[in-house]
Amino acid sequence: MRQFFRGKIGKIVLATGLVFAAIALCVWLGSRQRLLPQHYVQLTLDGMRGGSIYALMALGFVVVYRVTGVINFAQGEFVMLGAMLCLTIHKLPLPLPPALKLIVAIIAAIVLATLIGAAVERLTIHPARRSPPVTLTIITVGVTITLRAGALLAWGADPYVLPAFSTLALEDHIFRFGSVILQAQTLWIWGTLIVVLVLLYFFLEHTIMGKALRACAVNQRGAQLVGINPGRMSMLSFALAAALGAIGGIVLGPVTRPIYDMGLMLGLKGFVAAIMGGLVSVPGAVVGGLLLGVTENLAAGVTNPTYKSVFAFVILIAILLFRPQGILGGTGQATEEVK
Amino acid sequence: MKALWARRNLVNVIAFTVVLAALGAVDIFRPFGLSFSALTGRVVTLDTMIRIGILTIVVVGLNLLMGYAGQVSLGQAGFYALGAYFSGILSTLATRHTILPGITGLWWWPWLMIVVSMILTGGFAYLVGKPILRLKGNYLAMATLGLGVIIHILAGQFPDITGGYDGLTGVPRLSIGSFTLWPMQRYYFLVWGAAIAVIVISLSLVDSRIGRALRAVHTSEVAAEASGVDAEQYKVQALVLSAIFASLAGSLYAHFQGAVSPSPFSFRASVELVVMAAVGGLASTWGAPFGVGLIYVVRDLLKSQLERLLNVRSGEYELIVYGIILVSIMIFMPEGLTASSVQFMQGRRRRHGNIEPQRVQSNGTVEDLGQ
Amino acid sequence: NSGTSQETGQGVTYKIGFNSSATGASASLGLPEAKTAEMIQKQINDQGGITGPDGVKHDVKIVIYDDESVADNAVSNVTRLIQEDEAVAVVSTTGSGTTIAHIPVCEENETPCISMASAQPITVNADTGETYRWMFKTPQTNGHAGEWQAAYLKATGVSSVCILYTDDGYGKDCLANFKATAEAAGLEIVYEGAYATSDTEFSAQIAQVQASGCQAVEVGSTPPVASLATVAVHTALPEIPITLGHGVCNQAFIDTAGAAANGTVFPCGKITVLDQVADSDPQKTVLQKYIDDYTAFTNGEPISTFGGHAWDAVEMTLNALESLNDGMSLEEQRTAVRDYLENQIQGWPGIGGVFTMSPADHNGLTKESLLFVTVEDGRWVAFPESEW
Amino acid sequence: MLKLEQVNAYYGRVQALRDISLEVSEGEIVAVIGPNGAGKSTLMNTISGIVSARSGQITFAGVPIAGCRPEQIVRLGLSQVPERRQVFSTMSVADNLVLGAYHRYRHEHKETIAQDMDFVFEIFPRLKDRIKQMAGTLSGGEQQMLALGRAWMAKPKLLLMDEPSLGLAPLLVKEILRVSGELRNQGMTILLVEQNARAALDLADRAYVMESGEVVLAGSAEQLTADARVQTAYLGRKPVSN
Amino acid sequence: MPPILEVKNLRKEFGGLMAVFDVSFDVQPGEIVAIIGPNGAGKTTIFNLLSGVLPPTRGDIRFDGQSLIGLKPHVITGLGLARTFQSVQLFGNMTVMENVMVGCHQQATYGLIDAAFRLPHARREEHHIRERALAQLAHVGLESHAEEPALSLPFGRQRLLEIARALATVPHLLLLDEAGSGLNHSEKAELEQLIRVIRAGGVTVLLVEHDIPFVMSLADHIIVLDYGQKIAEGTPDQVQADERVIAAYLGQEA
Ligand SMILES: Nc1ncnc2c1ncn2[C@@H]1O[C@H](COP(=O)(O)OP(=O)(O)OP(=O)(O)O)[C@@H](O)[C@H]1O
Ligand SMILES: Nc1ncnc2c1ncn2[C@@H]1O[C@H](COP(=O)(O)OP(=O)(O)OP(=O)(O)O)[C@@H](O)[C@H]1O
Ligand SMILES: [Mg+2]
Ligand SMILES: [Mg+2]
Repeated sequence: MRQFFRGKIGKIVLATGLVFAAIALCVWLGSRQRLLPQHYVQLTLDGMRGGSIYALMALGFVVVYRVTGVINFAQGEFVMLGAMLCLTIHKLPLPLPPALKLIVAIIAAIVLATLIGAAVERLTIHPARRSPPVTLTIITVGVTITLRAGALLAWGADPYVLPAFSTLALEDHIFRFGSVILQAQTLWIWGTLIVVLVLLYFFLEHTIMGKALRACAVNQRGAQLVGINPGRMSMLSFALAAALGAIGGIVLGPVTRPIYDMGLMLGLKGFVAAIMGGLVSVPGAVVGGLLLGVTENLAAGVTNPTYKSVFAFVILIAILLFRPQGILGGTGQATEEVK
Repeated sequence: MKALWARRNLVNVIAFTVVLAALGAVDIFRPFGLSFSALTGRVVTLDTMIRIGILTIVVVGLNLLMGYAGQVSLGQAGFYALGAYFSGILSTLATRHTILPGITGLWWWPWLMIVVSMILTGGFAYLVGKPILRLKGNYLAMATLGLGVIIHILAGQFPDITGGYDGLTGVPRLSIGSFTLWPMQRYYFLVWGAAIAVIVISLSLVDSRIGRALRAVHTSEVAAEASGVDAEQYKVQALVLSAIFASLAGSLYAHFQGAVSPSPFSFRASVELVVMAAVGGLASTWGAPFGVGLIYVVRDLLKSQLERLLNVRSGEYELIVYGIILVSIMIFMPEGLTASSVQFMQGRRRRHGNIEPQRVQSNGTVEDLGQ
Repeated sequence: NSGTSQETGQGVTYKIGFNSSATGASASLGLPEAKTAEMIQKQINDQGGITGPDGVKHDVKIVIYDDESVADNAVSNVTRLIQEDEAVAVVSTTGSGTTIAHIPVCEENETPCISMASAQPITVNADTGETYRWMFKTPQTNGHAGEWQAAYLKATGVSSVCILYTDDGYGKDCLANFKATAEAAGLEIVYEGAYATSDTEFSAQIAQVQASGCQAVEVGSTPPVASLATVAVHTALPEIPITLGHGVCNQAFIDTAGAAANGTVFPCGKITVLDQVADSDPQKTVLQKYIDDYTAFTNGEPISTFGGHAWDAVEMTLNALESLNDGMSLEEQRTAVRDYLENQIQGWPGIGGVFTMSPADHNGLTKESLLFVTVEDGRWVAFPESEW
Repeated sequence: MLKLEQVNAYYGRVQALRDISLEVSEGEIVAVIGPNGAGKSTLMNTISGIVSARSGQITFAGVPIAGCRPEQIVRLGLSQVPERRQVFSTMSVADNLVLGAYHRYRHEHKETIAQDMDFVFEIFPRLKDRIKQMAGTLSGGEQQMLALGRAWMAKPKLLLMDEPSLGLAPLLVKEILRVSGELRNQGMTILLVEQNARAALDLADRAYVMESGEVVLAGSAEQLTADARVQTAYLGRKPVSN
Repeated sequence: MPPILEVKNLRKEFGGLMAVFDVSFDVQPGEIVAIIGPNGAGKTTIFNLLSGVLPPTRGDIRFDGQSLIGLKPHVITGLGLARTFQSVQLFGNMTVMENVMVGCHQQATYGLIDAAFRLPHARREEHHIRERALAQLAHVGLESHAEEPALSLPFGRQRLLEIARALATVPHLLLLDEAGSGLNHSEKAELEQLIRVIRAGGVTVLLVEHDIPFVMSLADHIIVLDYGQKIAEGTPDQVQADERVIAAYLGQEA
């Protein structure tokens, strides 16, 4: 019996069983809350929206971790910078038609955030590149503190607004399917996630540059010996992560109200999503993000939403215990190899 | 060799104790009207010293876990919180809930509850540690992160028990018989007494069979197992011990503040504890008090001096500068305060020393041991 | 530490401790508070200090700290202010939890502390029900807000209500007070749901609101999440009435909630709706002056109620200090300030309302300190009981 | 092609190379032999830029390379089979090999690179069987093959091999010695460190003997094979006293 | 005499790959036995299975009559089976001495509490451990390096240190994985001598090695693997003459 569940088919049976059990539990709890089918649809849709943002965040973590072995705590701050820079540029009195103005603001914000990301790497990570990853990780904590306080100084403690992409106004276009609601911005978010995922996956897994980035984290000495410049790769990874963060912040901007400390919780959840995906896998990060978003929202919906974040972290621990290598993982990251 | 080591530790501990006792005595006897904070140019206050002492206890434990056993914890504030809340809740049972009404006047009840808190927290760490410590490296960090955040959130939830978001008030002062360990000048001795005890325990441990086993697990779990070390057991022991230390610190904190609320136990606090450990120097027991101290002193300096220097409101600037200082410390002292200053001094003395150790990575393996 | 007056008529410098959460989770509240304190410092300096009844002039120094919205820091800062900086009185701090943490420090050191947070347990010992000796607070309580909300809902014929609130000190206090007043008014609370300040979607709560079938929704949050929650409720249930607490009485709410804010109702401190306040109102001149001063000082930053709480606290303290003769010891000064606050703040028009303190009431405000408003076309409009 | 003059290198305060002067001409195979800890690997690492020389000149194909970073030196056409292999352990065998040709991707066709990969698989069919396996889970010898293959993929002008036969089965040792000769015939220059002194001297044109950081003997392979000291210490002609 | 180690139908699969395919062999006490075979034949995998680092897919391992299946590595070490690693696995954050002292871990019994409070019985045991460790270092000739960081030793010495650490566990059976690789001729001769001394001390030795002359002169008994399967077994002379072994491993002129 135990043997069976260790085997491949056994595992699939077990997993399917668990999923069905979870769904059954969900429906049972939901019925106690008197939820109707459309509510489940709504919860799932909204969970996927939140999850998409977690996924974008998680991708940023993955990119930096894969290359440098560093957990970049500053990832959340790049999200904040993306949103803040974008809305600030958008508010400038540029003589442009509104749509173009928004596009200009978006591009400029991404470029700026990317440059900031690269500068952060040059100024803080590069000088300490010979130090162990723990030290570098702590450096990113310092960077986080400085960036957030700088944002508070620059933008104050009040929330701002970024117009929805479809309407170019605060009020977004809303699609209604019966009582199920879908905001146009949600489609933008999903679209962005798909485009980013495809591009990033192609870049990291199928170009020599992507492999070189990966090689740096695996064995820096080895990387140098085949002609890779780890310093440049490290800068590239931070710049890329900053860009990803900024993109996330910008598409999220219209559905939230950007504020100087928005990076904090988003960063944490994005991190959780990245871990759920195995910390090095691009598709894993996306699945992790979506799964986190949907399950936490469903769990909150059928029980008590007060504990939404608790659910998120319980899911994290459960996944770590049962699949430490991440949902899609199989890389054996969590085990040591002996020769 | 061995005897020398032990003696050096003893000398350090005595020197450390004497200096701290002298500092504390200054504030009690106030020779020439001199107070502790006057000694430090009003930068470091006694309040700060006590907080440093309390967090030193947590960080010594974290150091054992991270620096020696190599198991990162991003949720240590959770154990710290458990200590504070257990102590807070249990020692106010009578006043808040009229459970065990007789205990209100008993001086030993809070002390007993400190021990109970340590046992409860240690037990909890054991229960969660068993499965979680099968995970390696960052995965453990993540799991502890989750735990820490969950504890933090739950601490704000049940107003009847935890006091909810506003927290629990009325935690009594500690006393021995009729001798109350308050005002602060007295509490200072209690806290630092506990901190030094914890340091001594940690020093002894590190230099023992257990300490070696932990360090071995850190570098190569397989090789440690092959040498007869039960890696899992020692990792759990390290986690439990660090949790017990954190719990003790939490209890001392609760009786110091007189109130416990969730805000000091957030994820941010856990990260800050790791920062303190790293600033002091991982795998160095003495790193703990100095790491915690440095962080506090920097912050207090900024608080009291920045306004004067830049003529700005502290707030944001304080944090900006703090972040920059933190980054600089880690760039210039990547192995932390203690290791870096030791290297600095040895660089002077040891002109013709032996071979310098190779660059050892955080996990203790040489950088290029990639098979 | 007694100072002696000199021939020039210049007495000791009074220090007022000031601690707020200028950064961290409560920064949007604490930052305007800190700025208000700076502004008052500048005004005093410009005036050349304050003068006591004996004609002796005193410089006043407001020592300003930031506690980063963390209880530990609040305790440290207040301890430092009392013991190191030797402040006569301390104004601290932005949050309820953070204030409650430093109550023992104020009480043990016998120093008057005025909080800018609203929770009941700040001035009243929750266990004994007694008013603390040294603790005061200036904001209107959520209890006052709750009275307005309950009365309104009752008047409009609502019988069952859902409460959505933030999982933080403010939200929890809203919940507690609203629940108490609403139930007292005979309303049925059919659903309570919390969310985090960082949440961006509320489908779980909305689904449960829909399932519970309540007739009105009360939102107890501050922006930005208050705006998001309001938008979410409005989008899913466009017809349902929404009441909010006085935490949304700042421009940020209207700016960030957009059209969803229209038609929402809530009580507000008069500062945010000055144009709705009658000229005869005793607060009118004070409010006008504060708004003008603050706008000038910060180069046009939006005013907020929270800055007003700081203003009340510091100005009260200044009034108390002005009543002191020179030559008192620090302990005497502290006691005198405390006594003044407790007994002499009578019918005192401030930003938060007209204060009348007493030994049993260290807040001194009533429901009338708030004004009931609604939002029309992105503007606040007074919504007196007669129009309900 | 490669020339070292008076090179000194240190680990901290310990001197690992003392006034090393050495030359490798184009098309040669030069061997370096010496006991454990003699500094052979340090020499290799100094040439490839991993350890920086404190003083002295290193020129490669006329370019001074002392002080250059390893990745710059690789681009000049110098590639190393490092001690301890340094494979990318969590990447597949194929990715490891592809990365060997990293600096060639800019100006060479993918097809040529693919052909070189076929060459590696021809020599080491085992690697082809394991093409998707992660390098870290390969057996020790398989990893050594991978390290060799990766270095070949760089198509260097000068190949540095640090103990290429380490952990390889006897048949394969022969094979890589044969391949080394073949590569030399195709115009590659090789600098080789080997514990298996006999095989090294059989293959090499010239050789150096290092002891405690210094070159103590140099000469043609025949000269050294005939040298009495070399015979006792490295070739085991006389039984070793104990 | 009963064999000290009995391996029966041992199998290990990695995914679809049979790294070890139904291998059986015995080791008699006091013998020096060598396992040889081409790269990737499964030699290290067998060591990993014996020492409990990897669980076998099927098969049985009996050590001193007791089955090792399902036991954790440290338990197996405690039973008296020690090993070294093909890629040296030293504790880089410790001195040479401390590395060996870790090997003595199970020679002491004092626990966390005893250590924390430096109880007398802990001190006594600690003293004992030091002496033992020093003796082991002397055994392999590293006593003069006792206080140096382990990784500053040259590679060859690191192998010796690993052997000392393994010996410190007081094994009955010692597994050496390519202990001679990276050593030059004279160093190999010293190693050979050391192994003989170890055996003379009553320890059975099982080793993996690619250096044919070294193996042939040292081993009493040789097992040859190819593609995970045992293809030959016997005395050095028998094995050297085996056709399959020559084809798969030794090559014609060896
Ligand atoms: N990273 C390092 N840090 C300190 N000392 C080192 C380091 N690497 C090597 N050494 C020392 O430098 C000297 C030369 O070492 P090197 O590795 O170059 O020798 P080698 O000739 O390659 O020996 P082997 O045959 O064992 O590979 C040795 O004494 C060694 O201990
Ligand atoms: N974790 C693993 N996953 C997949 N394959 C593995 C794993 N570990 C080992 N292998 C494969 O199993 C085979 C046997 O490996 P093993 O390390 O036992 O070889 P070996 O006989 O020790 O070889 P060498 O002489 O090169 O050290 C190899 O082909 C190797 O690639
Ligand atoms: Mg070498
Ligand atoms: Mg092997």
